[in-house]
Amino acid sequence: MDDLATYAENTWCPGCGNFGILSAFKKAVRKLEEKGIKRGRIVISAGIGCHGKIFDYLKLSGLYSIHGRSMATVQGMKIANPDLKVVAFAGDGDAFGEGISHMIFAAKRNADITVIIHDNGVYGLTTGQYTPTSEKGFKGPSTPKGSIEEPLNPLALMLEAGATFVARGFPVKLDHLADIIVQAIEHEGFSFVDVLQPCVSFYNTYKKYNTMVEILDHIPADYQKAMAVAKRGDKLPLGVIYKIQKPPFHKELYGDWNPVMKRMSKEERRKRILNLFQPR
Amino acid sequence: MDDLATYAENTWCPGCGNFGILSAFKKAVRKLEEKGIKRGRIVISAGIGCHGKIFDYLKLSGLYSIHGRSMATVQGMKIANPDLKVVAFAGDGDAFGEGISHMIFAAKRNADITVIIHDNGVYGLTTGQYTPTSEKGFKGPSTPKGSIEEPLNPLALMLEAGATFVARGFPVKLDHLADIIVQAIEHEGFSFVDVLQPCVSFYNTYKKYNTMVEILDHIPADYQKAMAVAKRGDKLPLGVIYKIQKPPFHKELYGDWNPVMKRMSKEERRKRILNLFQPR
Amino acid sequence: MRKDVFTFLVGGKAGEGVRKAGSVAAGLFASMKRQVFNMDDYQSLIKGGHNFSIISTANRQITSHYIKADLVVALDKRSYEMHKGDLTEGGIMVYNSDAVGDAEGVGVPLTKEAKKYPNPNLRLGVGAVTTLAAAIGWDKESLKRLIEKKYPRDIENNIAYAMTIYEMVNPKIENRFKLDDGDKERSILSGNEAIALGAAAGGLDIYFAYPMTPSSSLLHTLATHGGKMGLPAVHPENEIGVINMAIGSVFAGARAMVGSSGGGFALMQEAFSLAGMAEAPLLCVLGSRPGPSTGVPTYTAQGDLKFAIHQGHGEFPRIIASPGSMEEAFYLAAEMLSLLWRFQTPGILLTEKHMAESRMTVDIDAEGAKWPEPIVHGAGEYKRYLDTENGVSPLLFPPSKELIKWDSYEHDELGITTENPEMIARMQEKRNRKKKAIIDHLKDIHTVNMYGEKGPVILTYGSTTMSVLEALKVSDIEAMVVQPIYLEPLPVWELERYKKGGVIVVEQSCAGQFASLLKEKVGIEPITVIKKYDGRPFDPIELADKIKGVV
Amino acid sequence: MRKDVFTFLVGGKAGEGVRKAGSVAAGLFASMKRQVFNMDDYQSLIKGGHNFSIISTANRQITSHYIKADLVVALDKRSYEMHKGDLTEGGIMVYNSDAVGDAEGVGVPLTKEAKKYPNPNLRLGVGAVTTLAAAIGWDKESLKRLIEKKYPRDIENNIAYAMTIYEMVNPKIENRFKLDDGDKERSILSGNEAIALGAAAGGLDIYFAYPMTPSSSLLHTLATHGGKMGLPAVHPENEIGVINMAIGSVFAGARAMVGSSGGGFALMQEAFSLAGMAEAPLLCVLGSRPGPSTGVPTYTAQGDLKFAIHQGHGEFPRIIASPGSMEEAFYLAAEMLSLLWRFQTPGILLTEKHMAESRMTVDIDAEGAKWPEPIVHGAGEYKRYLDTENGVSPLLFPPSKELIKWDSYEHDELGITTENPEMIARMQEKRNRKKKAIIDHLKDIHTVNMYGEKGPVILTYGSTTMSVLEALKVSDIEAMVVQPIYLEPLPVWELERYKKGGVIVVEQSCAGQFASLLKEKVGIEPITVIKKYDGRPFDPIELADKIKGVV
Ligand SMILES: Cc1ncc(C[n+]2csc(CCOP(=O)(O)OP(=O)(O)O)c2C)c(N)n1
Ligand SMILES: Cc1ncc(C[n+]2csc(CCOP(=O)(O)OP(=O)(O)O)c2C)c(N)n1
Ligand code: SF4
Ligand code: SF4
Ligand SMILES: [Mg+2]
Ligand SMILES: [Mg+2]
Repeated sequence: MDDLATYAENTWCPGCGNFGILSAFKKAVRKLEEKGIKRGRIVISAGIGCHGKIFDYLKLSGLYSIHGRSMATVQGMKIANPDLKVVAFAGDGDAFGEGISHMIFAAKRNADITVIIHDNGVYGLTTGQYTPTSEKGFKGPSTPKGSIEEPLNPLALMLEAGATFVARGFPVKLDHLADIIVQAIEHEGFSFVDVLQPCVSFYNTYKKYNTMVEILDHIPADYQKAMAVAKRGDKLPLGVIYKIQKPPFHKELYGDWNPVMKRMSKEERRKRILNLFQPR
Repeated sequence: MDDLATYAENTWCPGCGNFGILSAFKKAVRKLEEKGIKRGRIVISAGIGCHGKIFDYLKLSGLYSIHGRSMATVQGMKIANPDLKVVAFAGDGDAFGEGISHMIFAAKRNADITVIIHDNGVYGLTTGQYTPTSEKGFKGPSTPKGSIEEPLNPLALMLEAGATFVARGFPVKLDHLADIIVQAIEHEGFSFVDVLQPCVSFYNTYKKYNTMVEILDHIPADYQKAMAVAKRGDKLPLGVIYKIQKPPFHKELYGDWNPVMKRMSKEERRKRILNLFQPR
Repeated sequence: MRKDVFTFLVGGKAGEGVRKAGSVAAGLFASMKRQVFNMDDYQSLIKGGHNFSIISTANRQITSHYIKADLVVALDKRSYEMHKGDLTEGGIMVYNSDAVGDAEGVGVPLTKEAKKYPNPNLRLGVGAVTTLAAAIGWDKESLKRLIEKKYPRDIENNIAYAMTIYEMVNPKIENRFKLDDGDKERSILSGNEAIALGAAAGGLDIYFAYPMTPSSSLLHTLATHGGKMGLPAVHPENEIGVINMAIGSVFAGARAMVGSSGGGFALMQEAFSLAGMAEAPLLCVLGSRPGPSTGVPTYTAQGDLKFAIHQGHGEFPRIIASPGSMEEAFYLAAEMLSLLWRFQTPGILLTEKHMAESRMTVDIDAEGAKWPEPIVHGAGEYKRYLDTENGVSPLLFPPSKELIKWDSYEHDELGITTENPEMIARMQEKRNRKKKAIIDHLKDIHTVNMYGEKGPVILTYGSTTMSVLEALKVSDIEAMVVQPIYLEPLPVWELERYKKGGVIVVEQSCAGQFASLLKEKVGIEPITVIKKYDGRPFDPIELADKIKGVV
Repeated sequence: MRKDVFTFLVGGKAGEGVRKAGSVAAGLFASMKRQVFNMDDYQSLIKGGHNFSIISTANRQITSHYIKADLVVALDKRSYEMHKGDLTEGGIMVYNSDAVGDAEGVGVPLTKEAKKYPNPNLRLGVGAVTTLAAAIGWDKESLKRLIEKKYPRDIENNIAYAMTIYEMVNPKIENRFKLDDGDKERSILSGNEAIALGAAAGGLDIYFAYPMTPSSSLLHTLATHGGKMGLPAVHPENEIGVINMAIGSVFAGARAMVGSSGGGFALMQEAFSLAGMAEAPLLCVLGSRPGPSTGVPTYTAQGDLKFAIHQGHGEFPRIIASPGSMEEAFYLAAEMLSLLWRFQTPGILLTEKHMAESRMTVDIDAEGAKWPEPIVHGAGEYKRYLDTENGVSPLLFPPSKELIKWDSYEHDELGITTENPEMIARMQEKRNRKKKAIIDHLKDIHTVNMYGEKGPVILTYGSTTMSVLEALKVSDIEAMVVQPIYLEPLPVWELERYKKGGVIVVEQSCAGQFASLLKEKVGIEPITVIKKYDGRPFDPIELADKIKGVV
């Protein structure tokens, strides 16, 4: 058992793409530690689904949230104590079905959080229904004749919503993915990492992805180019697709305040309240 | 009182852009009638907000829904009885704050509904807070120092989500708006109409819009061009920005079935159930 | 203790075909015209872990599985360890010797043999079924026919594998258990299947749901079979989309149903209240699992009772009912649809994982299902919220020349928004009167099941009813079981007679919500509340012991 | 009937400065060291319609406005028509003759004069305040100072307008009402302001909300003033974002609060249950308005009581309390924060529009507010869900070397997900024990207000308490008023003594939820339930008559 593991029994299917995400994430945490970010400052959350189990497997503090809300959860953590580095793990169903409003707004307001999508194109834990990112025609128990909806493009949608860091990874390219995660967590602002995660039980995409992925050798020059990369259909480019600097939400909200670490004393707080009480 | 009006007292602020939307919509209904669509077949819904009051003012059947859900409501109506023409009125807060998930998925699945956004960049009825489409810096009671978020671009977002009909109107250009609405309702699939609606009480944009709007003389040739039009910052092009044909959701779901109008007799239904009961 | 029950347990990892084997075993007994009860215990994972399926069978109605099994087939070591103590007297443990090694019982190299074919793991379940067939004296020919029918994918290999295992296991356990044939062959339905079919028989037009255990199988059943009945099943973006679409469809005239579990249901509350205000008859199925929050997704509990009863802000009537058997689930789904359409208000069919997913032989006559007969508008000017004596206004659906306005705001009779104090009060009263009308109606129909004639009174509800009935049967306890089918409005008029005397309450809740409901609404003060809240349904023998401890 | 109260009513269209004039009038009385109660009646619209603001003042604590006014200023015709019957004996109607035409009372051309300046409509409120000043004998100089202070925008024109109106109206109503000065100048707070400040005084770190009447003003107050107290207010995309962010912030150590009304609250239920499972102390403010659904947004009701008590699926303890005055709202907000942090569970501060938005003079000492003192982890290995005697586990916040895991699934002591039956049962019991601990604690603190010493017992709660107290005062009725501050757990131990005898219940609900709660939990069977459910708060005189009708 390594020092980033808990005693929780791992119950992912053998061969699941989640194992690679777990390994890459641990690697990333170690690299961040080398760069001086103590692991106690890295705080996580997760939605409900196969992906969410990563929460139990990681020896990192955090809150195991509910389906579709981990990105709201970590926004709250960050605003409460901006000294924390917060990471939300989310499923594709989780993030783009149940939780899409939080995704779009986290991007829009440039919340300083990292969201890692275990994008397997399927509701894994509930036995394989189609999700917002499933191909049209996908056969699952709620669509026995094939899904009748076009998939969303997560990268393009996040770019459109205002994400300041957008990347795509693939667990088979483990070091590459780990490197993306390091950059995502280091980035000040909303970092979105879409991980192409094969689900061996319901949607085994190893072969398909292995032939389609292609590691980018540089970050596309601008938004337009990033969008073009995000929308490529022939290939699945991997790497950081977009990255710009903008003030993050919590700084726009209260500058260098910290609600938890700089909390006022009872006395100070009450002195200030008294001012507001003066009969006006 | 005209024949499309109810006895409900109109309580919009004098000068509100909603009056123009109401007039344009009535015009559109009359035009549709001329084209053979009986008004009893046009069924409406609305969210909660100033915009929603249009529900009470229109002598058309429908369901006055809750905040952010009118586009889900009308999807249900359409699936239940595809003979109906369904229209959802929504506010910008309504559609892009509370209800954004339904908007994106209605577009994605090409639900055969028309959504008309009374886009005033403000939560009107709750006294002027910033909304998802408010400019950064907008001062409202929840952002007394100015909003700290960038606005969403509704047209671009809907294009990205898969809308098959996207248009922008302006109530001052009343006939033009009415014409857009006619086209939107006639379009088979998801029709999105963003109406630039000045709110004289909290965000009076008449002047600004009057100088910025520009009527398109043709529908942009393709998706890329539509996107470029949607994102123009110098001008606010008016008209249909995008329009393609795709099978609507309900037809993909059940072909030419109609759950309400073709409902099976009790006997027929039970005969079919018996088959499913056979010990297997 | 009577010994009229035979119990088969198959345990293994998820992905080894355990649940499938259980369902084949249940079918096997049913094909012998016996009755069965099948409970699947599985974890929230897709492969690995520990699953088991228990099938108890008898030549009478049997309403629970039994933990102690006559025949256990352990496909992996964990199952062996976990269930080796769960054998009845004379029970046999058959285990996969490749996974367990050397141990007490009958070892069979299930994996080694399976490895001779592709997808060996999927084969193990076939081995379990084969073992069962041998143990109850089936010959190879019969077994072969069963395998052909139930494991049609890759038939050849399945049969070959089954025959090999049969040869190995038969000499050791051959015909060890003699099971008589029963009276007739019955269908086997899970609670969710019963609800799906019952609602369909009761006139359902459309189903909306977002997957959530233990209600997903309702969606899957209707997605698979709904089309044949002209009944589409729609899986939208989230639960809020689900219920708002459903309400829209009700406006358009569709008899709609939605389903979820606690968390998804919580998200539907705002629109549940909309249905109350708009007077939309909407049937909601709430399948409970241990909470709060995500809780224990694949297990059972009755912790949502008061949550269900008090759904939605503001005041409006609602009907909440919970079936006490799979058969009742069928009829009740139809009856609820009818009731809700009669009174135009939302309602909840409350079940638990144990009801929703356990499976049982049933005797159902679809003709017995109710069919909605709502009050519809005749001629003349239409007013959606016509203020009638019992509060119920006639319905009319688009397209129509009349104006049909449903409203989430307080409104006048036409459905136009109002802030007028008299109108507000009047409409509050109108909706409140519907509650009275519902109670009056319930007084005329069957709302409480009573079993037994004498002995102490045991009050219970939902799937726990089945556990109680089986416990009484197995231990020959004489008692009266009283099960309110309707929980809101609670049939106080039927229950009041149990106010005096030592009533026992049995439920699957830690807080004792059912007991507290009975105390609050009826004034019943039980002498004991037998509770279980570890996610597992009661075992009849364990429960019988608890009951005997009290009486 | 005693006549120690003076009531001023100003009515007009939204956008004519009615509410502002009401609040200036309230401030005017407060500056005379008098006490006031101010209720605004406004519709769900921005301009037009009919608004009115009533301010009743006395030289004693006054806990309600009165419908019948001594001085009415009607800015438009509708106000004139609506309130002309609402004059006390000797009361004066002053009306805007430009809008009303010729009528009984004192006509003043408020509009015509206003039109001499820009934005004439906004000016009308100044005219109303001027009229009041004249009627109670203020001289021009004092009026000028008041206008300067309260209408600082466009001061010159406001003063000029006020002086003109004063000249016109003074001769007709000069000094008609003599009001004594009172004992001391007090602040005026709405219930929402009191909660905002009370929570701040009680250690609040952050507030999250999405606007919804009648809770929006909590958001507005904290958005405006929170910064000065180091207390940010965040307005996210929707209520689900609100509560999940808030729970995230609690995990990070922040004392967080959220606020909404019924519909928005319904959307928060799923996460409310998460707070129960994760044991997150989260304070929620639920401001009620008439429901169900969108209902009547800008009016008042107490229809969410049971909905609040039964929030969230599954079983977990929660604390629900409702303040009976603005002052109590202040202290209770702080006390609730402390309690929730002590017991680590979510809770609801339940108010109504009448509490949230009405305004009243208060005497508050911030030092009296509680400040959270949660149990924190000392040294050694940390276990988030340490199974302690009373169920409460020590807290620890990141960043930390220790592992801090909060979980929405059922979990073990460390916070790792579990499906183990023993652990599930143990954790259910742990949380259930907290309920006992909460009750034990409540038994030691003040949980029920009692007013009066003899006479019949009147049970009420929330803002209705204020109506009842004022009704008794104005009609000299001798009665005992009993108001549970805590509603869940309900202080049964305090209320049991009222089981016998003719108790009267007063509440603003059609279904009589409070009465039913008292019956169910305490066994109190009231002789009468006085209800009001038209969206309007009780008028003390009307209520007094109803009470007298019973006693
Ligand atoms: C509100 C709510 N609705 C539904 C569920 C049931 N549920 C649990 S996991 C899941 C889907 C998970 O899919 P995804 O997010 O893609 O994760 P994966 O399992 O594929 O990793 C669903 C629908 C839930 N837990 N909560
Ligand atoms: C669930 C819920 N949350 C909040 C509200 C309160 N509310 C009513 S209208 C409204 C905003 C309306 O803004 P918008 O949709 O832009 O409509 P507008 O008034 O500008 O036309 C809000 C937040 C509500 N009714 N329901
Ligand atoms: S079901 Fe798919 S996503 Fe879930 S653990 Fe198995 S392989 Fe992985
Ligand atoms: S507040 Fe704005 S949107 Fe609402 S009615 Fe007035 S002008 Fe129109
Ligand atoms: Mg997935
Ligand atoms: Mg708006």
